[in-house]
Amino acid sequence: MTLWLMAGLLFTPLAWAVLTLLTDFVWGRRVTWVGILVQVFVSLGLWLTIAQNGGFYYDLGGWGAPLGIELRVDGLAVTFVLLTAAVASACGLHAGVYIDRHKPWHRYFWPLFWFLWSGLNAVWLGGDLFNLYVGLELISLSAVGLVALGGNANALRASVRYLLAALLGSLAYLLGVALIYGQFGTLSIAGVVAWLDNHSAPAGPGLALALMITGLALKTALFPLHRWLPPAHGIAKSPVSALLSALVVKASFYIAARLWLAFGESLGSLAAAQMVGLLGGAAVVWGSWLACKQAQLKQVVAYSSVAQIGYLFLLFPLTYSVSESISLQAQQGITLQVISHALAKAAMFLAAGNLILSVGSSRVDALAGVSRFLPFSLFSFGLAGVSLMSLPPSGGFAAKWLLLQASLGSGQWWWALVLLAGGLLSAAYLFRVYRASFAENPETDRFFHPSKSLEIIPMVLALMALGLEFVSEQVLSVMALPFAEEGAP
Amino acid sequence: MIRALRTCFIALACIAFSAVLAANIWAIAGVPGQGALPQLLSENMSRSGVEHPVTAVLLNFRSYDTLLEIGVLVIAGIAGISMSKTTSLEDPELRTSDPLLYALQRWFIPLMLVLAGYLLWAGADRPGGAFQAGAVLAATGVLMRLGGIPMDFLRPGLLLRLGLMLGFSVFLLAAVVSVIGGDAFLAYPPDMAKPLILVVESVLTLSIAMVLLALFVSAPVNDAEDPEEGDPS
Amino acid sequence: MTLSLLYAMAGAALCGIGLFGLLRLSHLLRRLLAFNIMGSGVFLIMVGLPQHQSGPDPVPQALVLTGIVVAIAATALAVVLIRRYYHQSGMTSLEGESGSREGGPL
Amino acid sequence: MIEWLLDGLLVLALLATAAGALFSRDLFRAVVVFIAFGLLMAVVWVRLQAPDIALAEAAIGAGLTGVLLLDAVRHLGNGRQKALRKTRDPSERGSGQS
Repeated sequence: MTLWLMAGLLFTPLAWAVLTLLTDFVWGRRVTWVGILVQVFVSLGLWLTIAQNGGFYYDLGGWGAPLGIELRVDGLAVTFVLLTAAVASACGLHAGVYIDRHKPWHRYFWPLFWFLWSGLNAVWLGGDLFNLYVGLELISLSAVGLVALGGNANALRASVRYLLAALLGSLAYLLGVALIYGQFGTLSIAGVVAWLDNHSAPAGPGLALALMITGLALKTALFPLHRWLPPAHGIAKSPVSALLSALVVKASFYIAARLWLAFGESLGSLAAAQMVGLLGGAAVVWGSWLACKQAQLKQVVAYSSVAQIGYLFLLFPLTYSVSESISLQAQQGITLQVISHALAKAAMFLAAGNLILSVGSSRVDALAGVSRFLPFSLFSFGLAGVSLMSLPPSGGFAAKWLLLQASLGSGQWWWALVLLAGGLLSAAYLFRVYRASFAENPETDRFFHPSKSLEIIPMVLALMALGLEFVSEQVLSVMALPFAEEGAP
Repeated sequence: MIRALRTCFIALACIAFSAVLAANIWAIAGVPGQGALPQLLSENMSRSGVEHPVTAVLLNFRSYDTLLEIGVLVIAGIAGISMSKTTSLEDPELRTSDPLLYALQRWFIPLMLVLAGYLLWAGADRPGGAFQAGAVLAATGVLMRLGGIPMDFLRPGLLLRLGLMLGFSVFLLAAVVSVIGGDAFLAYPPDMAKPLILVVESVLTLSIAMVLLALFVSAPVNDAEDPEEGDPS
Repeated sequence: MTLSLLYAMAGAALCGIGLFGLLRLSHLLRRLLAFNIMGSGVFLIMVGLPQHQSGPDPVPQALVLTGIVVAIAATALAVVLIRRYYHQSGMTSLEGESGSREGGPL
Repeated sequence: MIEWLLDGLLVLALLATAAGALFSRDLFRAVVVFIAFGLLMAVVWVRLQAPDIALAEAAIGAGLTGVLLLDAVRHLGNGRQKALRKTRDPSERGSGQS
């Protein structure tokens, strides 16, 4: 059974990419509905299987780790697979209605969408350093293709910039992989960890780790390497922005986090950990500040992503040379932050797209007066905002609460300040949007109600982000499951 | 002035980067090799279905990498043809009637086709293989194209999209066949490994050439564009 | 010092040159050249370093082949994007953008 | 000894062409130098006993990338010529600019 689920998980997105390339937009949409159904079913099945039996290593092609490629199928990986299934299907369903079907080039949306999905799955499950590189490139190139799809000069500028940043990040990562292979003679993460366990720290310093994490930080848009993100996420079509902000940046962060948790203890240093945390804190403050000053609605949401990404990098100081329980707390907090931000930000971008569609302008001040029309999307936007501001009850609150405990428990109280400041600043930029929409403007009479299906999807995502608080225990217990077959092969 | 200072600073940073990297390489090179991988590889060569180790790694041991890599290539192709919104990818500007080019074509195209075939065939036991053959094939196409030979199959119609996908889909099917037999994804049955790899390599050659060619000819563009979201135009 | 190590060192130098080009140059095609040069440097290290220790090693060679194909895919896509960008805006660099001073990719 | 000398020269040529490709004033020449760089890389791969990569580099790295870039340069023109082109032939870019 597991075998079939795994094959389905790997095969479906790639196969659907092929199928949708051969169809036009409308048929591609129908085919995609079937694919989404299959993919959600398979992801859920795999998640349940892992929740019952624990994780395992999956040898692709029947070749074991050093020679072949192994996939690491554990609780964390399948949780993200499931998250991807939820967010990507929401974006796919939204895009099917939102995107103009009459433009001939929009048929290429579907194959790129499916390739993006397959790349994400490859990254969540990847246990091989080079395979992760190929997965990252799969994600980057399809994401760039989606941003550029049918775009004008500004969209092209954003996508070229995005492409160059992504390529530089991948090269830095690949350079690190080359050094790791030279040093340890293996590409499997588990193999390197096993080597490090049996030997003393190697002669070469942690340059390889530093290079890989720098490259991945560039791809995740960590301050001060974030400048490519707002133009790309702001100018893409709303479903694409949602995919990019919710999932694509998380993929590179996920690899960085996995590498840090695997090698950080032996190859990292306290200064590096604090440094990364500091950049994360700066990202929270600076991203929120810039979000307050943006005139375009989607730019506000994009800069909010820069800020929220900052929180993720608090993982580095909070897991370095602290006690086991605090490290676990921090990991759980970050995982919840990834999930809640993915759901909330996808909801927010989709809702923002609906609002822009409704008022016919992408500016924040153009929202003046729309609250009179009681747009459902404004309500979804607000609910997603609750999670981003980390007010209870929401997944964002549960995440920040765990992080707060971890930072106080490890004696690094200064991260608690970052958490507080971030919460206040996010309230500031979100209330700015609400205030604009509640402003009285009797002249606003043009308001277009988008179709119901467009409005329901962000609402479902926002409710999921809020409801995460109540199921966080279950999610975290699956995440922490031990491996069924312990030890690296 | 500020610009010059910045340039100096970046140059110094890059030199420092190179130096640190070189020092690190030196340090790693001083430690005797850990890798048991080449040995492991040669022990398993007999089960791989091909004689040439690089081909074995690419198409059997680490075939998942190769599958995804072809995916990357196809993505680039898709994104490329999505940029050119004309019904035909023909660009009249490209046609030249250079006698030198014409002569080149007459002699080179058959030669290059033979070379591509040889490279593909050689891949099993000698250096060569699908990528090199595909690249040579694509170069042949570019040469033909520069000479203005009409290439109708490059219209962004169904045929082009089929061609883009052919290699990838055959590879994907070969990958999933083993699952039906209850084996892992991408595990070729040992006695089927050689023919499967051969089939995959040949269609990959065609597809790689097709993608690269499509990317080459899709560069000419027209002006159709989407308005930005919320743009009243 | 072996031959492989010499080339790995050359790879380190190429990485530095390519990085400088990527950060400092503004013309998009030149930056693309810089990316390719830096990529070649990385590939040289990838093959040269393990081969210094244990002789010819097919695994990194296969990885580099994969890497080269990924690099050409990225380059070709970038060329298409750049050409279309030039076609629509008449510009060959990211600079000159209103409201944004920095032309860097970061 | 003579072998080392040749390899040293090869490395120097590699670095020189890399720098030339990036900093040559004329974009067309830069691309031509880059193709030379690709061919030198192919020789390097032969020296590193990696004939597969050498073939791929010659075909893909030097050949296809080179043609792709040359074609792009022809269309984009050099940075210096851009302004001139713009004034001479405004119709070429069509409505994209407005």
